[in-house]
Amino acid sequence: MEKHVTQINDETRLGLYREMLRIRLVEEAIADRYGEQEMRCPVHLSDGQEGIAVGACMALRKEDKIVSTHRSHGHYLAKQGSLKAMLCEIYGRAPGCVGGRGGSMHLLDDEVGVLACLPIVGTSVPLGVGVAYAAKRKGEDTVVTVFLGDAVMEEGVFHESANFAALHSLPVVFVCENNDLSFYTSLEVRQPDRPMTDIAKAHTLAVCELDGNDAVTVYEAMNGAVKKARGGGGPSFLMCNTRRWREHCGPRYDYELGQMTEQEFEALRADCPMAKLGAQLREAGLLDDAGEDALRAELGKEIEEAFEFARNAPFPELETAGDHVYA
Amino acid sequence: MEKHVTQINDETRLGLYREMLRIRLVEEAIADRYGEQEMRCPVHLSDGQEGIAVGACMALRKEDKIVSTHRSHGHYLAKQGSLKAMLCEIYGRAPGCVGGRGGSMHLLDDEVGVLACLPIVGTSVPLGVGVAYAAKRKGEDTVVTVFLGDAVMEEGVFHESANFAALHSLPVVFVCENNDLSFYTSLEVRQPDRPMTDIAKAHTLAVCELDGNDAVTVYEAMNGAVKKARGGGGPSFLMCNTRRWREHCGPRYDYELGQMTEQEFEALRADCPMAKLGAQLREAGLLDDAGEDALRAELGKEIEEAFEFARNAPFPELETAGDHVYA
Amino acid sequence: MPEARSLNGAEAAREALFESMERDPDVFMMGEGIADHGNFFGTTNGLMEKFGSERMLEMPVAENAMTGIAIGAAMMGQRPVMSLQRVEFVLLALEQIFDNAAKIHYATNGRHKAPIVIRLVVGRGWGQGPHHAQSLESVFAHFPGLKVIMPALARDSKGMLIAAIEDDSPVICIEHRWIHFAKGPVPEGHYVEPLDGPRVRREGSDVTIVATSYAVLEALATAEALDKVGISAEVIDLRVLRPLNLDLVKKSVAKTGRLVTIDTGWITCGMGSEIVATVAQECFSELKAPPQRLGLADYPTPSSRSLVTDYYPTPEALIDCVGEMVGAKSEQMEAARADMAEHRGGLPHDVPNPTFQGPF
Amino acid sequence: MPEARSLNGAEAAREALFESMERDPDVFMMGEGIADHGNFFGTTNGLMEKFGSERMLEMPVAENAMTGIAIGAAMMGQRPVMSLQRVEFVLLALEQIFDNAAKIHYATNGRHKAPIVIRLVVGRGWGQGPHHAQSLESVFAHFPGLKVIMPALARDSKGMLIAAIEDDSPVICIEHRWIHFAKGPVPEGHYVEPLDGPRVRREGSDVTIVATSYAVLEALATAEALDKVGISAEVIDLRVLRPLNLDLVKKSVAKTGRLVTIDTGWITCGMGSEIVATVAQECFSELKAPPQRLGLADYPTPSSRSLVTDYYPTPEALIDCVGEMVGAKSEQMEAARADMAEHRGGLPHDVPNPTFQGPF
Ligand SMILES: Cc1ncc(C[n+]2csc(CCOP(=O)(O)OP(=O)(O)O)c2C)c(N)n1
Ligand SMILES: Cc1ncc(C[n+]2csc(CCOP(=O)(O)OP(=O)(O)O)c2C)c(N)n1
Ligand SMILES: [Mg+2]
Ligand SMILES: [Mg+2]
Repeated sequence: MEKHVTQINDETRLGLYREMLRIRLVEEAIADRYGEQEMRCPVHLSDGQEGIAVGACMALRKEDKIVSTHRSHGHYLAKQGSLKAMLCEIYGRAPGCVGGRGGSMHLLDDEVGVLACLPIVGTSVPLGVGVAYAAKRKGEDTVVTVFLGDAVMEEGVFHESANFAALHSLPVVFVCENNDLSFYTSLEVRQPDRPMTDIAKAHTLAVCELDGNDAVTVYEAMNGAVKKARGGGGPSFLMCNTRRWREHCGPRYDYELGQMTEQEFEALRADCPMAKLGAQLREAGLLDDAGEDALRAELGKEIEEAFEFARNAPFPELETAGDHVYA
Repeated sequence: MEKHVTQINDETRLGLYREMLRIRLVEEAIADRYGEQEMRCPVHLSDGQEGIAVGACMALRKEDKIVSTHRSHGHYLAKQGSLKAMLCEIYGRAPGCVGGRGGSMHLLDDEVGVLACLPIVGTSVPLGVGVAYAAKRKGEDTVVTVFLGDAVMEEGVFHESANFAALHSLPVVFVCENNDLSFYTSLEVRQPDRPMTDIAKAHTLAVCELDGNDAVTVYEAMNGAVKKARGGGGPSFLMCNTRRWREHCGPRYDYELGQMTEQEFEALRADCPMAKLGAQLREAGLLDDAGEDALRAELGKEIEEAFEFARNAPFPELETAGDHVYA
Repeated sequence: MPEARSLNGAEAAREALFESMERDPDVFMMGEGIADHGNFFGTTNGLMEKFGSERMLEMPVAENAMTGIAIGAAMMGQRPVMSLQRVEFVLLALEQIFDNAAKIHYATNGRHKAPIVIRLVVGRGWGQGPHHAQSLESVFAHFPGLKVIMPALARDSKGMLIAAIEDDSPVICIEHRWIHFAKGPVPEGHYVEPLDGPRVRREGSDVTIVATSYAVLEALATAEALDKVGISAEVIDLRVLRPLNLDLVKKSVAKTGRLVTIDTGWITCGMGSEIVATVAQECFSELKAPPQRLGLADYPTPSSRSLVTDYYPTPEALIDCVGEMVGAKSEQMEAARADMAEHRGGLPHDVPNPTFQGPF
Repeated sequence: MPEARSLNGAEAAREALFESMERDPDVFMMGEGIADHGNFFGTTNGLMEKFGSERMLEMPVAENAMTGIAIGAAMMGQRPVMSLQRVEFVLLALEQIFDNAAKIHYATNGRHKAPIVIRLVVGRGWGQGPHHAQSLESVFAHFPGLKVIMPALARDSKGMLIAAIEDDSPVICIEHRWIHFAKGPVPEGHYVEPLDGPRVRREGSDVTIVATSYAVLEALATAEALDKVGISAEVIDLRVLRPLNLDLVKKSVAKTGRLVTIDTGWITCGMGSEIVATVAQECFSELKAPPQRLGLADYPTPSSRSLVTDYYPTPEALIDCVGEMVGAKSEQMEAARADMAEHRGGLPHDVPNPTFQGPF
């Protein structure tokens, strides 16, 4: 894929940092409170992977669309989905983004283009491609980003969808979050030993492999892919390597389950997308302890308020449970 | 893929020719008699594509297995499936290979390793891979050949199956008959512009693209792939370019439907796998008019007898229609 | 409503597609080989010439993504009409249909819609065999959120398909190949036959026959034969299988006290089970005799003509079933059978009418 | 038969897998994350250690090919036990299941067999939502050639799973998550609980309750409460949904004259429809009251606990239904309800018992 080196400005870099920190704090707060058993739905936390969500979504317009997976908090928040609506959804409350009908695995915020985050592996991929097809038909210049995990590359529907997107040169960017895992199973147990990007290339997607824990790199690559898509240049595939920190589903860190030693975990966690950008910002004099504290305080307040809101929000009325079966 | 140049001997070359001629004559006889409305099931004829069936199956042992598609007559016959059982099946008679239960799209001959020919596009692909997996588990040195059309490359299940075959280094040879068509739709309307072999390569299959209308080439490539598979070297993918001559389903030639002009059709038919090898054999002094006549007479007799047999065979008893629902 | 001519089901469906595409630029067709010389069983003649390949979208052979793409496009206001030559091809796409199409409106709390139509053809015909002749309507009808329709009359083939295309919910339209051959009056121009429930196609007082799709045509013919021997059958065309509105059926059973259902698919867990169960539950005291169900024999569809002789529910089976129910004399049943035989004019059992040239 | 200890359903299923793998080297497990720390809901503890990764085969996330591969291997004499954490994942593989697994024996005229077991877990639990809590047994039960089982008691979780693995036909085994928690006597060692049909779990004379899977446990508890107020319910555990043998149900209805079914899935075109239809057809004159069906509310499964309060069939709904059927007095029903409430000890409606720690 053509390399579009964007002169990334300080504001954007700070923005990336801020958004990562926001997602991190939200996920941590969810993890902290999960044991209260008030969030009665599965949660697939994404801390450790924020660089991708934030880098990719920063390159998008508000009108651009995204679709995502079971692990969608980061994407939803990075695309500026309403935090309150998300927490209400997880708490099963009426102001939840889908009124408590879906829980954490069915986030949505039409206002900002978060169209569908769905739990069945691969299921949202053709939806995203169909959205792009509609945009093309209507002559709109919307770009659709399809977030997917590495396991999605194993599902037939990915290939079918990529084939169609390439055939019709659709404005789609596939952003693959390769965290090496599906549940707790490594890539090497699931796919033959070759760069996954070969698959995308074979489908004639424009391909770029990058460090998903480097938000700036993701942002720059995404900028290129989005520009290409918007200009009618067709679909791209960004393979973003990363690691998730917590258990597949739930609040515990992976090492707490005995999936790895604490040392191994710490080594892994050392490659933190937030820490990485934070260090650069500090070096560049854009961030210091006071700035960080202020940011944390500001975000912490927002998050605290959103949790308060969600915990006090009404449950949906039982009588509405049967509404909207048919349009 | 490593090139295994086999010193192909005269006997084998003559054998290839004979088998092609046999398939050709069978398909022509089916087409001729189809209008009688006694073969009351769909038929997908394969004349024009015999080079692949024959070249591939000649490289297999009797114990080796094949699975195939809706267009399977050639594969079935080349693997030495019983002609009588096949015709009986098409005529819906009791001695049919599956007792008249399946018709032309459900051929099978366990004795010679024709395991499953099935009409749903792609459906037999994972079956073949599963058979290979069983062979590997049991330490058998059977090789499984999976015949597939170019449209199968669009179905997700192909990718899922190839991924697994590659991951476990299974003894599978995927033989893709690329006749450019699915129904009457060209490849270019269905897939982006790139060599289809890229897909197979991306799945780490050993890949070879070749002239499917050259039976000797197919045989040689197949020999290499089979040797590799049998030796534990894993799966291969042979992309064999060809064209079918008749309508997708039924007895008429494609031009008779107005899909192309008669001239275009004749140009296409000029690249005939049988004529190609025939000319070589004649040049090498291995075949002459008398030899050809003798061969045609011999095969014609066999085929005539088989038709006679099928047309006079009993229909299956109605009372048996409900047998074998459960094993 | 404009004047009616006589068209067959395929021509009627073609007019539905034509009218809908002409009226609404968001309507487009998608599928595999939808504009081939066979014209999708005669339902797409001339549409490619008229609307071009953008709106007659030839798709790769990939039903799962195709369905998801249709849903995604529909979420953005498009109205795709996806058409598959056999019901079975959509088995690859059931995850998209059951999880996304059926639930998207509900699971987004009413925010999204998926106004897609999926046309599926039941491949009854010569030697189609186990993988090409299934029907499966009750499988779709199990899922809240889907609408499931099976037109029988040519008028419905057009009017219900237009209604389906204009519906904001996903509609599965199952078309039996043999209704494509059957002629009936079809109004010109745009009109809608609402997806609101069954219709009484023939009034009667002794027994209620609830049939679907091609079985409606057979039931009507059989009802004539029964009538001649003094048995009066009411024939109800089920039409809409989900959401299922059985008011008319219950009313009819209240009158006749007897119920026979005819499934296009297998009986076990079929539509007939649902109808009989509902009637047993809600018309308990009105029933004069145990309700009966007809449908496919309980095994996969064999290919050979000799094996399918009584695989599909025959007029004879219906005569026997009704006759026994009303306590008819054996002479009556003989006479009705003879009448049906005459009506078919000696056609073999695997031929719906002389225009049929099978097998594809 | 060896002596029984008390195990929960998960431990019982684990023993079935252990025994089967130990006895027959052709048996192997396949699936996604089957040996993860959760041990597939506790049903695979220690199997990886004992049998190794060759026989605890971790698969790529590709359910359609996985199923086809299982069938292909089974054709060659292997006995794969494919296990998926949610029923929904298999929606991607229904073409393989309906066309190949179900039909291969029939369509090869008895030549091939597909002795596979597909274990599917119904994800009832906290906030699982629309894509993770479906059940779909009646969809599978529609297809001749499949066997479909739903064990309820721990003894069956083991014995029926062993029977399924030893069966030469493909078996769909639907396991409700909540039966994994329920304890009951389970014999040691190898034994088989035949896949031959329903069992009477409690005798009674006023009403026949046919329940499946977790609903059996609830029905038994409810029957106790009904008993205390003088209503005698016979509880039948359906166990085997295809092939469906309703002899015992008919016999029971002949005695009680009343029938209530409880579906694990949606009611429309569900198992209850089939059972009620068959009973209406074959026990017509024995029925004293209209048969009734309970099951899921007719919409997708919402996530929020407030929305599922009466989504699943509750003991209260069963008490009301039976009470009305037998003409019970309101005091009786009140008392039974109170008894059930006490029995649950104030647990919220979304918790099956105190060991349950949800949500995954
Ligand atoms: C079709 C399907 N199969 C299996 C699952 C179970 N499942 C949920 S998440 C998951 C892992 C997916 O891995 P990946 O796509 O890499 O995403 P990650 O969890 O690593 O973010 C699996 C197998 C599912 N939800 N859907
Ligand atoms: C899943 C599925 N989709 C569609 C069809 C209809 N169909 C039958 S054959 C065929 C064309 C397949 O083309 P290809 O695989 O290239 O084989 P060819 O006919 O060219 O030999 C199609 C689309 C089918 N049988 N199964
Ligand atoms: Mg992953
Ligand atoms: Mg082709």
